[in-house]
Amino acid sequence: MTDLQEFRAETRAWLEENCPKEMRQPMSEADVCWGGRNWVFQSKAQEQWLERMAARGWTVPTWPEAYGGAGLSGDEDRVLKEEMARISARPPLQSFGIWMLGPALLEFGSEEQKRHYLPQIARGEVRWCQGYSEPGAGSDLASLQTKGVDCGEYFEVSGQKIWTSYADKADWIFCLVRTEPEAAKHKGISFLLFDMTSPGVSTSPIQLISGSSPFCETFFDSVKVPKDQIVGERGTGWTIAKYLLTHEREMIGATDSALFGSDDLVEVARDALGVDDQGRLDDPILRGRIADFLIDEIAFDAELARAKSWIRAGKQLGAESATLKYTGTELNKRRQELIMAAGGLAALEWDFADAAGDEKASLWLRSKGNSIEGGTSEVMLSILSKAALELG
Amino acid sequence: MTDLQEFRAETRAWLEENCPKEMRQPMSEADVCWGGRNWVFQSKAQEQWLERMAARGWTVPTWPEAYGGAGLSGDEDRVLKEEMARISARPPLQSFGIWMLGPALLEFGSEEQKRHYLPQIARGEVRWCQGYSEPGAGSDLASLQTKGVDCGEYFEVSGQKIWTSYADKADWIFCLVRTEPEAAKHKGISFLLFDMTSPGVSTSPIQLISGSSPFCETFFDSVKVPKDQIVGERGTGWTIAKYLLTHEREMIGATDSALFGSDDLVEVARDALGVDDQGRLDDPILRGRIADFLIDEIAFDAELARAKSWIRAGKQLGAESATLKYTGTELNKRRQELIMAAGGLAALEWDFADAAGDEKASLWLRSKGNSIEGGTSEVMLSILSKAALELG
Amino acid sequence: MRLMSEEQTMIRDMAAGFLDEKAPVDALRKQRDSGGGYDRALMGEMADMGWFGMLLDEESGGVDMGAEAAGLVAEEMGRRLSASPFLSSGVMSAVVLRATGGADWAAKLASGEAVVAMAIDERVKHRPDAIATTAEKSGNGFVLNGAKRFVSDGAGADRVIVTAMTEDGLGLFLVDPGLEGVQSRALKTVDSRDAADLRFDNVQLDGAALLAMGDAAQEALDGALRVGRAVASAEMVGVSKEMAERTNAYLKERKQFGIALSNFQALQHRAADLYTQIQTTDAAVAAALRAIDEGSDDAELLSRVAKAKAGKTASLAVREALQMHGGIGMTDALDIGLFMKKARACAEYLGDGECHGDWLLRQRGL
Amino acid sequence: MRLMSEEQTMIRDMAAGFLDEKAPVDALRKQRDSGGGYDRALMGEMADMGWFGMLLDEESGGVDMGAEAAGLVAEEMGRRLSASPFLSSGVMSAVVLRATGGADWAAKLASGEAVVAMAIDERVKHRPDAIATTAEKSGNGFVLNGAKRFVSDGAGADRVIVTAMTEDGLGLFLVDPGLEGVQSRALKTVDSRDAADLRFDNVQLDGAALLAMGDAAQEALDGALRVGRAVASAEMVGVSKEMAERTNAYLKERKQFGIALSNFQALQHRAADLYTQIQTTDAAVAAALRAIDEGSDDAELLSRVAKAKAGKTASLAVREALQMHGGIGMTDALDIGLFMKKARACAEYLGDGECHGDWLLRQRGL
Repeated sequence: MTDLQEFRAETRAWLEENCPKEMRQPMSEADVCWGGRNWVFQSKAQEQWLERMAARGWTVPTWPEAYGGAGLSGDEDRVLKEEMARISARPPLQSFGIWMLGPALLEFGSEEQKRHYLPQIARGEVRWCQGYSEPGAGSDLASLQTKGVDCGEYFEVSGQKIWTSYADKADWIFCLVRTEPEAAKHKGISFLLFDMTSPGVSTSPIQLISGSSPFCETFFDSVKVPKDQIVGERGTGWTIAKYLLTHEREMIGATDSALFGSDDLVEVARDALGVDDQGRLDDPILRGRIADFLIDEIAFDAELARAKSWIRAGKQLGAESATLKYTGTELNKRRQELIMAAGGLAALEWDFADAAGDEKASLWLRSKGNSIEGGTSEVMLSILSKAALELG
Repeated sequence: MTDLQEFRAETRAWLEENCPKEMRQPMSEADVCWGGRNWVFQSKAQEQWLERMAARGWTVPTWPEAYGGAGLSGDEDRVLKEEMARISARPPLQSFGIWMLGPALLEFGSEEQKRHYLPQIARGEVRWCQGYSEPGAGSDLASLQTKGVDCGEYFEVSGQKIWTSYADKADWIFCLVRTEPEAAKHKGISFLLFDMTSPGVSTSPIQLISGSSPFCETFFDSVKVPKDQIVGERGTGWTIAKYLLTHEREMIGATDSALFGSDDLVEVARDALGVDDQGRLDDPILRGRIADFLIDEIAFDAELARAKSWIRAGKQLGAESATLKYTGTELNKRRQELIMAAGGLAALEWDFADAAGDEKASLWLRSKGNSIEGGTSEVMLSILSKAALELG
Repeated sequence: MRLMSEEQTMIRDMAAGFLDEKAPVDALRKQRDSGGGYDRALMGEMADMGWFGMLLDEESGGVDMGAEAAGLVAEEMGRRLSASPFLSSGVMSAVVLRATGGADWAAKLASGEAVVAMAIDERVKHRPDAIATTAEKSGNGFVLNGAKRFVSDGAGADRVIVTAMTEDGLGLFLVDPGLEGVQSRALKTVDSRDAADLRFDNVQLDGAALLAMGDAAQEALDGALRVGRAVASAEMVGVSKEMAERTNAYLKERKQFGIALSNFQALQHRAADLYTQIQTTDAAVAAALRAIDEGSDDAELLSRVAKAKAGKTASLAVREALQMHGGIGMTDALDIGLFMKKARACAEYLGDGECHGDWLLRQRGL
Repeated sequence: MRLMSEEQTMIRDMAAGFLDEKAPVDALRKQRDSGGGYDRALMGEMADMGWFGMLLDEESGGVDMGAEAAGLVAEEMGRRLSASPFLSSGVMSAVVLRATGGADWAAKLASGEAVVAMAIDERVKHRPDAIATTAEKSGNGFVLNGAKRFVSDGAGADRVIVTAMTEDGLGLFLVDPGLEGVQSRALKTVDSRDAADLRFDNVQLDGAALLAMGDAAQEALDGALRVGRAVASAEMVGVSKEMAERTNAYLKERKQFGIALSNFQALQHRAADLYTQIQTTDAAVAAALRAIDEGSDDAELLSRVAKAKAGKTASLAVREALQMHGGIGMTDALDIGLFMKKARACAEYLGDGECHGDWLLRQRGL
């Protein structure tokens, strides 16, 4: 038996023993465990599951043990995921700390910062949010205006962020702030961490066209941020942000694509429209549009699988991540348009004031943001034309 | 009876009497009468028809009588066209002189030029070609390099033109030439007329991807052009060219659109693919693409009809001509793609060396030039974004 | 009948002025937040301006101005998302009642005293010929059984024109939704307008409820659908133009990377392409409205092409508007979402591109 | 079987080097101007390199490298429009002969001594299951009647594998086109390659002509189509990449209005969109080739998706190449027209997006 086979056997046994029955069921948005100071566990099982996994370092399996992880190799991590999937085990913890801040600290943080912040993330003790976008700085993120004035011991941060997911629920924020007003646009930004309960921080949720949302506007009015809460050097925040944006892009591009295509779309179409006497969807022209979409989607699934295999092999995706982001989000918009068309008049029934977010109309409207958040499709195309094609 | 009704009755009687039977049949490319010094009439009927119509001024019905026309009003002209269509009468004469040079001279020519050149055009005595594009000046036509050096009595013209239709068959050319090398790009161009038998003129036909073509490359090697053969002032050639380009654009956009859509496409599809037991085209997905196309095409037909009614009402089309050019040519490309798809494997049978130009493959390949000639689709969109939307 | 261009300008300007004041986008937003539907008092004012009688003759209290006039009003409504039962009651039901001699209810709807809705659809896609609802003869009257879906303005309607199969073919019935056996379920819809699902369980109708039967019924229904499609298309042209204009204004105003978005050629070309689509659609819709007023044979074809094309164009216009506005376009605080929702509902209602494209090909023997 | 990445690089580089020298685009142009088809001597050299035996085992003179290897070669052929009966003889016929034990002819085609074509299509669109051709039993042999259209490399083939219906279901027959009753009409085609229409009038086949019957025949045919689709897709990826690269180079070089076309954002975005389409297609084709080599259940689905997607992408690539090159792209002197013609023929051959999209939906019960 190879080491990996051994690892698989052990993992399987441990999961079998430790994963509560309730945590082996399909999960909706409402079942996600985000952790944090004010977290109220949905159930005893949810709490146990987090504790047991965190104790083993398996909330962040590839992070070093010193920082709350388990130091697993890429192969071991894959085995763990496969074994969890085998029993439909839910992820014990999700958070922007795991997805975003963690990788940034591992790459750019000081040893003290890693030892201080990472274990809190791994154990789900502190919930983080991300303060990047501003009302005047969308695609041109580097033009952000939130300023951090050097006051000796601390920066005094003032300004406004937008699109801060769960800012109203988060404990801490990692935030891009202009600390060097004299420097060139990209060189004056620092990457700061601070407590959302600091005096001067306030948040306000944003209502989307698809209904309520986790997004907030976040306001900073002379918030004091101690200087040891900067990640990397002063003025290097843009480098860290770019690193994370690429990371985020891959995640967004990869969202919502089931291998070998849209069961949801196919099901909606069959249920809503029925089939004719030849067993074909009884809206012959819409049927053609669906076929056209499925071809593009299955091809994209192949591309996504290839990208994942590259990542497993330790390859940097580079420009390919912009391709995935662009293609994946544009496809999802098409999928949702087709679902609405297939749903027809019935899909128009929808209550904005009471939208739960999983109705056809909510998903359709929400999908329109996919090609804006995490870098617009236009920005992706510009990146590709420069990075991959060397045009302009 | 109104004057117009009277005109209609007279016209109908005259046409009935004077239009030869042979000239009342559908016409192919090969049946066009272009006229000119070296023209060989296809038949006695073709010659008679031209003579009779020219004598009445009806080869150019709206031109003033003094210049070989009949001075018809817009309404009378429409009636004449309707009455000709009623008996399927062929146009007695087609030429770039009628379409392009005539309108330019009427607008910008001197009285002498009008009296000299226009009647020759009206009677089909001189065949003209148009010398605009150059290898280095495509969409950016104003950057043309063919130069006309001022030599006192005459300009000495040297350079190269491309896409000169029928240059190898034409008697004279109207040509854009840079006569003011010091002036700004758009202000240094003059509009010259000269004989294609002048020493120093040579032509070479261009083979297109769709087979042989009427296009030529045309070379000028120190061609002497007397100074009275300039239209308008020196350096105003660009104004005249722009006037004609708008004119040409409307014609190209209007080409190839039959009212209420593609009988050719519908027929090809039915013949090639057959219908299923429900009477529907037996390629359900292609059927949907055809439906989608027909909707766009019929809508465009309505737009074209509207534009024509505006022209009859004496309105300038302005930016609308760019819309027609863009939409009409892009639609024709789609139509030809669909015809090829419907024709399937059978449509692939085609002999490049022996292409007659009316095969499916020839029409398909030729259509690709529609969105390039007369101003590319990209140029149309740029014109519209500035002229109609005031962007940028 | 054919409007002079000064008449057109006058109708358009009056509609624009009135709606700017009384029914701008904010009015729909407020209506939505207080439960949807429309303002009945405002409808009365619209009726006072003659809008609900544009397709009725003077005996029925109408002003007989034709489909082109209705299209002009609808386009202005589309620009402002103005909510009213104009299309259902003032256009489609009016056409049915005019054709079938229902002059009393015609007069009531023309004056704004009553709302008459059309109950046509039974499936999730528009298939006006797929009718499972039946009306069986019973004495002097009929017994109605069946169900209709997504009856536009059906929740607040005083009467509903129902399509049902009789032993003599298609029947059109004017049904009081207050009758015993009628169940009405008001729907919350994506465009925040009035709509309802209706069920009929052994509803007893007296003889007077029958508006028309057989060929006459089919002709009246076809006429209403034809005008309805063309006027709905005009409303979508209004949506498209408004979205394109707002977007172009935003492109000029919004700066990224130090310059206005309107300087980015990729956006310029997309905006210009959208402009050409809107121009083409505008022409197709105008042709359909005119063909209807002229009683041309092409009216059926053109009204279907107009509906299909206007749906595609409005969808493109709202998608481009949202994408070009970026994140802020996703917020409910901006209006783009409201236009997007309207465009979707309007594209679906009375048949989408697939529906009419299929008809077009069948006509051609394909 | 699975190629290592160094093996892939080696195959690709060898193919590129060989074809650059022996079969660049100019070779196709010359071949076209002298009547079309391919150079049989050159085919011999390709066979010497093992290309025609990639899908055959060693007993048949093959090198057994699999579909992935064939795809690499095909992609390089697509980049240069290299003409040879690689796909028809070296790939599809080889797969049939391997599955049906036709080792002698397999060896001949592997060595380049013979060309074996596939006669599958009878309609203008690819419908391999619509077979009107019949083979009736007669003594030890069969009598073949029917017609096949657009047999790729059929004019110069030494043998043709013909699909025909027998009383025991589908039959695959190895037919000598020189037999009495076989009429072959060589076609001039848009891509200037070898193709023929074949007619069979009471053609007497001996028993040895039967390669397989019933399920075995169906399986062999399906296998050949599957590999054929994936390899043809790889060829279209080559066409697409070549067109995109040439176009991007042209954009950098060509100036309009004083600056290089590559600075126009509208063109940048279109070029980038095309790039993403090619990336996606490349991945889909690679997945199909690999699934075939791994004997995966997904191979059928993936090979159809690859074919549909590659056809769409190649069509986009050649259209964008032509439009972005402008007028000069319309001249035969430039190569774009040749690539456009190839892309069209290749998209049609073995089924287009409509064909495979329809299959996909039927699989899903739609």
